[in-house]
Amino acid sequence: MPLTLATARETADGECRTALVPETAKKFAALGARLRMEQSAGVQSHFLDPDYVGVDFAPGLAETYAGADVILRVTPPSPAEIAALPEGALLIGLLKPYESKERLAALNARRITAFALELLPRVSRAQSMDALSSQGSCAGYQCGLIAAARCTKFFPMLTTAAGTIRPARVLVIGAGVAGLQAIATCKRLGAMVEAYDVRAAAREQIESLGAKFVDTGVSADGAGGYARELSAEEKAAQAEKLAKAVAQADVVITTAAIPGKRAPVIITNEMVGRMKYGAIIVDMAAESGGNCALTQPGEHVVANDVNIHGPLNLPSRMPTHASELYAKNLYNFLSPWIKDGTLAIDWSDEIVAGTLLCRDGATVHTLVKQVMGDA
Amino acid sequence: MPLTLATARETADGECRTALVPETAKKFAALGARLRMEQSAGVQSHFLDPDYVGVDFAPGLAETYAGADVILRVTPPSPAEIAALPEGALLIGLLKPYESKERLAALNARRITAFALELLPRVSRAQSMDALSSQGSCAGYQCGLIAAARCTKFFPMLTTAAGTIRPARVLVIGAGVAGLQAIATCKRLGAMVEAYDVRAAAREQIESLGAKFVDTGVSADGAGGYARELSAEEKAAQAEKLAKAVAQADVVITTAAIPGKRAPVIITNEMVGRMKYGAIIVDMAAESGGNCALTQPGEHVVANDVNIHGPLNLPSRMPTHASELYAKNLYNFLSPWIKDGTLAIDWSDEIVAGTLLCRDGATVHTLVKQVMGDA
Amino acid sequence: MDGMLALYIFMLAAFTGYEIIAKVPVILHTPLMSGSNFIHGIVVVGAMIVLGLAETPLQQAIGFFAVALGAANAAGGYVVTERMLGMFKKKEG
Amino acid sequence: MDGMLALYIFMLAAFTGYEIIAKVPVILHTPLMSGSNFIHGIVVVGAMIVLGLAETPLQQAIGFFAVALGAANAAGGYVVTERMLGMFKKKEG
Amino acid sequence: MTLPLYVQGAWFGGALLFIVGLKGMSSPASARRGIVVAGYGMLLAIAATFLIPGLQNLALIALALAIGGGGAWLSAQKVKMTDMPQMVAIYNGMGGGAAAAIAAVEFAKGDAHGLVATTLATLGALIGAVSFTGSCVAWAKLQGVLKKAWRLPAQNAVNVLLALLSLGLGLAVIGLAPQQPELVIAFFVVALVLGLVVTLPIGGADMPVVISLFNAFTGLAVGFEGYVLGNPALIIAGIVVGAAGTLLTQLMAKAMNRPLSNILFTPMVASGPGEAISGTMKEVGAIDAAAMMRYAAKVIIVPGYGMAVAHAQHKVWEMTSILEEAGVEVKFAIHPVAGRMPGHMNVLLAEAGVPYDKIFDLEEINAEFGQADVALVIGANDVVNPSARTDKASPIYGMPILDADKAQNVIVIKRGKGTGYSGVENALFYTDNCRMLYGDAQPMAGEIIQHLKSMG
Amino acid sequence: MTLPLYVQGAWFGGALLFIVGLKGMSSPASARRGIVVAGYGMLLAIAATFLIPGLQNLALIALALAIGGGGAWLSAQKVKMTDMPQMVAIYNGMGGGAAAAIAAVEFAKGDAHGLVATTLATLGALIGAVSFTGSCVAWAKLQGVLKKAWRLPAQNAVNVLLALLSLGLGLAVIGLAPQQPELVIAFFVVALVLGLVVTLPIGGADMPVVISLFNAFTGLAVGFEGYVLGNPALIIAGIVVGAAGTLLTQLMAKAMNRPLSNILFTPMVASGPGEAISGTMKEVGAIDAAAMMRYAAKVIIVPGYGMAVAHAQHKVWEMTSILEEAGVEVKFAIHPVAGRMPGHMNVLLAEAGVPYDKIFDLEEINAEFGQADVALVIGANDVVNPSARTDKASPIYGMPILDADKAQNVIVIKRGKGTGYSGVENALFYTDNCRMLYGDAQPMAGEIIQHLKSMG
Ligand SMILES: NC(=O)c1ccc[n+]([C@@H]2O[C@H](COP(=O)([O-])OP(=O)(O)OC[C@H]3O[C@@H](n4cnc5c(N)ncnc54)[C@H](OP(=O)(O)O)[C@@H]3O)[C@@H](O)[C@H]2O)c1
Ligand SMILES: NC(=O)c1ccc[n+]([C@@H]2O[C@H](COP(=O)([O-])OP(=O)(O)OC[C@H]3O[C@@H](n4cnc5c(N)ncnc54)[C@H](OP(=O)(O)O)[C@@H]3O)[C@@H](O)[C@H]2O)c1
Ligand SMILES: NC(=O)c1ccc[n+]([C@@H]2O[C@H](COP(=O)([O-])OP(=O)(O)OC[C@H]3O[C@@H](n4cnc5c(N)ncnc54)[C@H](O)[C@@H]3O)[C@@H](O)[C@H]2O)c1
Ligand SMILES: NC(=O)c1ccc[n+]([C@@H]2O[C@H](COP(=O)([O-])OP(=O)(O)OC[C@H]3O[C@@H](n4cnc5c(N)ncnc54)[C@H](O)[C@@H]3O)[C@@H](O)[C@H]2O)c1
Repeated sequence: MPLTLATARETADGECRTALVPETAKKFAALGARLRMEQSAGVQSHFLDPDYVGVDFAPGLAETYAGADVILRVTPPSPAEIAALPEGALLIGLLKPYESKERLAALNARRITAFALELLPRVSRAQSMDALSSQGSCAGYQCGLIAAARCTKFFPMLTTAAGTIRPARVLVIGAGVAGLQAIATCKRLGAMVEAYDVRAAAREQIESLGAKFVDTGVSADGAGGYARELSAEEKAAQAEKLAKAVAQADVVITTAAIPGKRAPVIITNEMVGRMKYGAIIVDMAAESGGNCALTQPGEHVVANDVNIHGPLNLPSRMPTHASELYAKNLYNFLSPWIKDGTLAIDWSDEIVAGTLLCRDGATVHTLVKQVMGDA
Repeated sequence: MPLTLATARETADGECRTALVPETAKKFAALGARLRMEQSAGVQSHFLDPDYVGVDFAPGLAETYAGADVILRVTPPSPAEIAALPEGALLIGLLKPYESKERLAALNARRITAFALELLPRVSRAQSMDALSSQGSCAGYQCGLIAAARCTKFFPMLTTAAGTIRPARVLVIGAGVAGLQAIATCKRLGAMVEAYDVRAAAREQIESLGAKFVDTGVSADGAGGYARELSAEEKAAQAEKLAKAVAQADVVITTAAIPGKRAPVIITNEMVGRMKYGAIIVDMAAESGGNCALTQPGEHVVANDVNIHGPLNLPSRMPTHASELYAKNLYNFLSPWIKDGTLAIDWSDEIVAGTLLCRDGATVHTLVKQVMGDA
Repeated sequence: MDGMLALYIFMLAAFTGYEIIAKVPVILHTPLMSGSNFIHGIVVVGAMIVLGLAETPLQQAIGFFAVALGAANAAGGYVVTERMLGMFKKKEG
Repeated sequence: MDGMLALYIFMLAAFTGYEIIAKVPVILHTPLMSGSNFIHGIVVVGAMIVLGLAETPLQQAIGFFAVALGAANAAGGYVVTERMLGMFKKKEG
Repeated sequence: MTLPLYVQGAWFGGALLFIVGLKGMSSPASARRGIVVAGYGMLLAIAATFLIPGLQNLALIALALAIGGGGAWLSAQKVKMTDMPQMVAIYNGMGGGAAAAIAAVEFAKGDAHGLVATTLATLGALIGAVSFTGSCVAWAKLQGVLKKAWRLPAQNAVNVLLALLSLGLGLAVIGLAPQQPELVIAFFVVALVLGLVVTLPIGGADMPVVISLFNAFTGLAVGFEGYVLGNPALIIAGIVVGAAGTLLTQLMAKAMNRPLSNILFTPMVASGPGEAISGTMKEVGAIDAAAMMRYAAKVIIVPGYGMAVAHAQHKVWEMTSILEEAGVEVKFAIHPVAGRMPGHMNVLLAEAGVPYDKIFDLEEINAEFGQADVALVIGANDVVNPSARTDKASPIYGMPILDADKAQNVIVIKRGKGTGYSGVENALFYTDNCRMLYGDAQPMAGEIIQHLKSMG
Repeated sequence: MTLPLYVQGAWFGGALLFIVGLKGMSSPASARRGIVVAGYGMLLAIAATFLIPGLQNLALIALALAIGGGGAWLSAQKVKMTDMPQMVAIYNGMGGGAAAAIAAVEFAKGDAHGLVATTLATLGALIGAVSFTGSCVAWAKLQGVLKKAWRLPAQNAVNVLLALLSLGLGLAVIGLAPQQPELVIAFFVVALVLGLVVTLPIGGADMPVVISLFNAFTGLAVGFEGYVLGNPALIIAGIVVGAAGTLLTQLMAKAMNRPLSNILFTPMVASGPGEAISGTMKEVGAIDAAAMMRYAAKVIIVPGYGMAVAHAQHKVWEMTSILEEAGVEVKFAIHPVAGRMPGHMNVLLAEAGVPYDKIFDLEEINAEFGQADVALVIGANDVVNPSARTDKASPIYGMPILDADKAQNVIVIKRGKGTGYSGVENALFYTDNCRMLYGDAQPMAGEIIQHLKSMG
C-alpha cells in the first residue's frame, strides 16, 4: 500500500492558507504518493476542490487523517486534531515548537514523528524548504502595504498643482527576510526608507535596496544567520540612536525577532510619545510580543495620536501565494525521501535531523528540549 | 470689519478631511482675513488646534458660522448646517451639485452664494484650484493600495527558493486623474498593468506610465477634457474587447465616471462570472453607482469567488495630505479676490462664473439647471 | 629619394596607421590583421618592377619568386579578409 | 622638391588633420581654431629663411615684414590659445 | 640648398610635435598639454632655423622676431577673454600676410622654381593675401572698429569678378616668368582687395566661421609656400592646419545651422518686425548640447510630458550622474502640472532612481534659473511657455511657469514642431539663447550621454 | 628612373585607397566596404605597374602573378572558416618573402643606393625573411602539420645569438658594398633560420599574436623596400601596416592578458595537475566583453548580490537594450536565492524597467545556457558555482545552480577575488571559457555600454 499524504482544512483563527496546492499535489502524485484532502481545504486560498487532480476528498477531519502516513499542515494541530492523527504518523508543519509544552506532550503521546519547519537548518541546500523565509517574504510585503494604506499621507513625493507633497519617511527596524521585503515594498511606493538591524551584514543588504542605514554602532551577529540577544547597555545605546530616527518617521515598521524568545522591545512608550502626530507603527513582531511596548497583538492601539498596528498572521492576507510557496517548501522538504511511493528517510541527514522535533514518543530537538524542558 | 472665513468640523459619515490646514490658515491671515474654526475641526486629519496660528476657535457649529462671510467646507452642508449658515454668506466646497434638489433649494432660501468646486472650468489657470484633480490623485493612489492589500497574490514578480511568483495582472478602466494614479501605484508595486479609457489621448498617457493600453477601437472624447456618454453599440463593442482583458486580470480597478451622470456599467454580471477565482474588483466609481453591475457602494460583495469592493470617500483614508491639497485648492481659488482683508470678486472671471452654483437666491449654473431643473 | 622627405612620409604614415587602429574593438582584431596583411601585398608592385628590370637569370628567378609570393599575399589576403568580414554583413542591417 | 613626394605628404598631412578634428566637441571649436592658427605660425621659419637669404633691400623689407608677421602669428596664437585652454584646467581635476 | 641634418631633424621634430600637440588639443582633457607641446615644436623649429649656415641678416631677423613676436605676446596677454576671437583673427591674418610676403620675395628674386612651385607660390600668395585683409576686417568688426555692415550693390557679382581677376593675374604671373613687377604688384593688390571686399558685408555673428575659414586658408598658404621653400615642416604644419581648419569650418557652420555658402554669399538680414513671435528656432546637435552642459557650472533639467512619452527617465538620470561626476551641479525642476497627472514626473524620476533631494518644485527653483548656465527642457512645452506670463489671450495665461528662459542657455529636446497640451506656440523656442535638439527624448538623451562620455 | 605621371598617379591613388580602406575596416559597420576599397587600390596599383615604360619580362610577370595570385585566390576561397588564421599567416609570410626577395635582387644587381637605402634594404630583407619562415611555422602549427612544441635547451640564448649573428651579417652586407654573394647568402640563411627558431617553441594559443607581429614586420619590410625602390605607395602602405600592426599586436597581447615579451620568450607551459581547482583566472577588458556580446546571437545575464550592492541594475538594463537593438537575444536568469532576500533581483530589475518577459527562473532557463554564446555573470557567485553539483563537502552542495558554465563564453563582473555568501571558492572562474572583468559592477556596465555604442 503506497504512502498516503493527508491535508485537513486549517482551523486556526484567521488562517486562510493550506498545506497542499494543486501544483504540489500533482508533483507528489507523480512520485507515487496517494493524496487525501479534507473537502474545501484549499478554498480559503482560492483553490477549489476540482483544481486538485488525483486527490481524494474526505468529508471531515477524521476521515481525512484516518490511516494517513504523512500529515501536512500549516499551523500546529489543536488537541482535537492531535487526537485524530493516526498513531505513529509523520507530521510536518510550522509547529511553533517553543509555544506549548502540552502540545509536545500530546504529540509524543501519540508517538508522532513531528518536523517543525521553524527548526530547519539554514544551509544552502535547505533554502528551498525554508518556510520562514517564504512566509517572511509574504509578511514583509503585507507590512509594507498595511503601512502605506494606514498612513494618512502619500508615500511618494508628488509635485502637483495644489503644492508639493514631500515623500513619507519610513523606518524599518529589523532587516531580515521580512524586513528587507518591507523595505523594498515601501521603496517601490516612493517612500524615503531608512532601516536598521543589529547584524553588521545588514547594512550592505539594506543599502543594496537603495534604503539608508541607521547606524547605531551596535552589532549583534548570532549563530546561523539569526541575531543574538543584546545586552542591557547595547539596548540603551541602540535605543538612543533609534529614538531620533523614530521621532522623524511617518511610519515605523518593526520586524525584529529572536527565534524562541520574546521579541525585543525596541520602541518604548517614551519613544512613541516623541513621534509625530498621526504617525503609525506596524509591528510585525506582534506575534512574539511586539517590538513596541504598546503593541497589542492583533489589535490597533492609538497612543498620543500614533496608531500602533499589531497584525497577526500576515501571510494569511495573501493566502494564494503564501500557500503556494509554503506547499512548495513542504514538497521540497519531503520529496527527496519519497521513492516509488514509499518513504525512506535518511535520519542522519543534517536537514532531517535539524528539523526533527519529536520521534518515538520523545522530544528530540536539543534546543527545544533546553528551552521547554523534557516533555 | 475684516473678512471672516469660517470652517466647521466635517460631519458627514467617515469624512476625515478638513477645509483649512495650518499652512493655508497662515496664508489667509497674511492676506488680512480673520479665521474662525470649530474646535478640533482638523484633528481627524491629524492637525491639532495648537498647530493653527492666528485662528480663533469656537466651541460649536453655530458659534463658528455666526457672522462669517465665507464658509469653507469639504462636503456639502447638511440641512442643519445650512440652517446655521449666515444669510447671504459665501460658501465654497465640493457641493455635489447634481445630488440634491432640496439642498439647492435650501441654499437659495438662505440666499447663499455657493461655489461648487466640481464645476471649476478646466483651464490652465484653474489647475491649482482643481479639487477634483487633487482628490482624484488621492483616490487613485488609495485604490491601488486597496487593490494590492486585498489581492490574495503578490503584485510583483518574485523569484524565490520556493518557486517563482508571476506578477499580478491589473486592469485599470478609466485613465483620468485617479486612474492614472492607480496605474502608477500598481506599476510601482510591480504588477503588470493594462489600462483602458475611451478618450483617444489616454492611450499615450497610459503608455507614458509604462502600462499597456487595451485597444477596443471605441473613442469618446467629450468637451472640456471629460468623457462623453457612449452609444449602445459602442458600449457593446467596448464590452466585448474588455471582457477578455477582465477575464485575465487578477485585479480590476475601475474609475470611469461621467460628470453629473450615473457611472457607466462596464463590468457586467456575466463578465464577473468569467473572472478568475479569487480575483478582485476595486470600483472607484462606487460613489456614482459603480462601473461594475454588482458593486454595492461602501460594501464588499463576493460573487463567484470574486471580491468586489466599492470603497467610498477614498481621499478620507489619507486625510492629512488630502486635506492639505484640498485646502490649498480653496486658498488658490479664493485668494486672488482677497485684498487687504476684503473680498472683491470679479464675477465676470471665467473661473468664478463657471464655478458659481447659486447666487442671490437662485441656481445660476447652466448645466446644473439643465440637469436638476430650476430650484 | 630624399631621405628627409621619406622620414616625413614614414612619420605621417605611422601616425595614420596608429590613429586608424586606436580603439578598435577586439572583435575586429583578426579581420584587421588580415586586412593589413592584404595591404602589404602591395609588395607585389615592387616585385613586378624588380622582375621587370631583372638583368640576369638569377635576378629573374628571384624576381619571379618575389612576384608570385607578393601576388599570393595580395590575392589570398583579400579573399580571407573579405570572407571574415562577411560575418559582419548580416548584423549590420 | 619632388612633386610626387610632396603630393604624398599633402595627402597624409590632410588625412592626419582631418582625423584629428573629426568628432571634436563644439566647446573646443574656438580653441582648436586658435591652436591651429598658432601652428601655421611656423610660417615664421619660412620667413626667416627668406629674410636670411634676401638679396635686395626690397627683399629685405618684405622679408622683415614677413618675419614680424609670422612671429606675431606664432607668439600671439600661442598666448591666446593657452589662455583659452586655461578654462579647461579647473574642470579636469 | 642642402641643409645640415640637425636643422632638418629639428624641423622634423617640430612637425612631429605639432601633430602630437594638435591631437592633444582635440580633447578637453589634454587640450592644455597639447598647446604646450606644439609650443615646444615651434621653439625647436625657430631655434634650428638660426643654425642654417650662411643665413644672413641675422640681426634683422632677430629684430623682426622681437617686434612681431614680442608685441603679439604682450598684447595677447593683456586682452580680455571676451576679445579673444578678434585676436585669433588678427594673428591668423598676420600668418597669411607672412605667407604672401614669402611668395612676394620669391617673385622678387625671380628664381626659377618650375611650374609646380610657381603655381603653388602664386596660389599661396593669393589665399595668404585674402586671408590677410579678410582677417583684418574680421578683427575690425569684432573689435567694434568697423561698425556698420558695408555692402556693395551687387556684392556677389563683385566678389566673383574680383576673384576671377585675381585668378587671371595669378595665371599671368605663373605664365609670364620671370615675373614682371607690375603684374606681381597688381596681383597682390587685387588679392588684398578681394579679401577686404568679401569680408566686409559679413555680419558679426558669422565671423567665427569666417575666421576659421581664413585660418584654413592661411594653413594652405603656408603649406604651399613650404613647398616652394622645400621645407616639409611648413608643408605638414600648413596642410594639417588646412585640412583640420576646413573640417572645423564646416563643423562650426553646421553648429550654427547655416551652410557655409550662405554665410559667405548671402549675409543674414535682420528678420522683419511685427510677428506674433519673432526670431527663428535654432537647431543644435547632441554633441553641442553635451558640451554646453559638460562645461557648465549649473544645469537645471525641466522634464515634461514628452519625457514620459519617450520613457526617457532612465537615460536622463544617467546623463545627470555623468554631469555630476564631472562636477556640474544638476537640479530637476518639476512644474506642478508637468505631464498628464499630478505627480507624473515624480513617479517617473523615482522609477529612474533620481534622489528626492535633486527634485525641486516651481516655487523652490524658479529664482535659480538666472544662475543656471543651461536649462535643459526635455519634452516640456506649456510649463515653460513665457506667454503664460504676458499674453492675456493665451489659454495658459495666468498659469505659473518655470522660468527656463532666464537661464544663460536653453536647450529644448522635442521631436518636432508639436505644441503641448494647450496647443499654443511657445515663444521660448524662438529666443536668442534657446537651441532646439530635435528627436525623441530617449535616443537624444542617449546621444548626449555618449558625447559626455567621450569628453571624459 | 623617372616614371610617367599616370603610373605615379595610379600608385598615389592606390595608397589613398589603402588608407581609406583600412580606416573603413576599423569599424564593424564599414569593415566590409573597407576591404573592397582597398582591393580596388591594389588593382589600380598593379595595373599601373604594367604600364611602366621599358618594363621587361612581362610574360614572366604575368605568369608569376597568375600562379601566385590565382593559387592563393582559389585556396583562400576553399579553406574552412576555422582555418582562416593559418591562411593569414601563410599569406603574410609570402609578403615577407617577397620583400626579402626584392632586397636580394637589389643586392644581386649591386646598384649603389647610398648608405640609407642599403641599410633599409638590409633591414627589410632581415625582417622580411624572419617574417617569411616564422609565418610558415605559424601556419604549420595552426594547420596541425607541426604538432609538438619544439624547444631548444637554451632557447632564449639561441634566439639572442642568432639575432645578433644576423644583425652582424647585415652590417657586413651594408658595410662591404658592393655585396659579396657569399655574405649575402649567409645573411639570408641566418635570417631565415632565425624566423624558424624563434617561432617553433611558441604555443598554438599565442599564435594569433605572433602572426600579428609578423604582419607588422612584413609591413615594415615592404615599407623599407619601397624606399629602396623609390616607391612611395609601397612606403606608405608598408609603414601604415607596420604601425597599425604593431599597435594591433600590443592590443591582442593585452586582450590575452600576456605581455608580448612573455609570448616570445617564455612560452606558456601547461599548469601542473592535481589542485583542488585548476586553471587560472583570465582577465578581460570591458571592450572585449562588449564585443563578445555585441556579436553574439544569444546572451544570458545572471545577476547576483553584487549587482544589488553596486546598484548596477539601470546600467545593466541599458546595456541590454543596446544589445537587443543590435539584434542580440538577451535573457535574464534569476536564481531562486540570488541576492539576500527572496525576490531581491526582481525588485531591482523591475526598478530598472526590465520587462517581465525577459526574466526567467532557474528551471525555465537552465537548459538554454548550452545555446548561449555568452553568459554574463554580474556580481553573482554562489548561484553559479558548479561545485554545488559535484562537491559533497561544499557548504552549497545540493543547491541547484544556474548552468552558466555551459555557455560558450562566460564573463564574470566582480570587484576582486571576493567569495560569495557561502565563502567558498568558485571553480567556474577558473574554467577555460570564463573571463573575469574586475571592477564595481556599475562603472563596468557603463564601460561596456560605451564600447557597445562605439561599435554602432
Ligand atoms: N499634470 C497634470 O495633472 C495635467 C493633467 C492634464 C493636463 N495637463 C497639462 O499638460 C501640460 C503639461 O505640460 P508639459 O510641458 O509637461 O507637456 P506639454 O506641454 O504637453 O508638451 C510636451 C512636449 O513634449 C514633446 N514630446 C512629446 N513626445 C516626445 C518624445 N517622445 N520625445 C521628445 N519630446 C516629446 C512634444 O513636442 P513634439 O511633439 O514636438 O515632440 C510637446 O511639445 C500642461 O499644459 C498641463 O496643463 C497637466
Ligand atoms: N536570496 C535569499 O533569500 C538569500 C538570503 C540569504 C542568503 N542568501 C545567499 O546569498 C547568496 C546569493 O548568491 P549570489 O550569487 O547572488 O551572491 P554571492 O554569492 O553573495 O556573490 C556576490 C558576488 O558579488 C561580488 N560583488 C559584491 N559587490 C560587488 C560590486 N559592487 N560590484 C561587482 N561585484 C560585486 C562579490 O565578489 P567581489 O567581492 O569580488 O566583488 C561576490 O562574489 C547565496 O549563497 C544564497 O544562499 C540568499
Ligand atoms: N540559508 C540561508 O542562507 C538563509 C535563509 C534565510 C535567511 N537567511 C538569513 O538569516 C538572517 C535572518 O533572517 P530572518 O528574517 O529569518 O530573521 P528573524 O526573523 O529571526 O529576525 C529579523 C531580523 O531582526 C533583526 N533583529 C533582531 N534583534 C534586533 C534588534 N534588537 N534590533 C534590530 N534588529 C534586530 C535580526 O538581525 C534579523 O535581521 C538574514 O540575514 C537572512 O538573510 C539565510
Ligand atoms: N485643466 C486641465 O488641464 C485638466 C485638469 C484635470 C484633468 N484634466 C484632464 O481631464 C481628463 C479627465 O479627468 P478626470 O479624471 O477628472 O475624469 P473623470 O473622473 O471624469 O473620468 C475618469 C476617466 O474615465 C474615463 N471614462 C469615462 N467613461 C468611460 C467608459 N465608458 N469606459 C472607459 N473609460 C471611461 C474618462 O475618459 C476619464 O478619463 C483627463 O484627461 C485629465 O488629464 C485636465
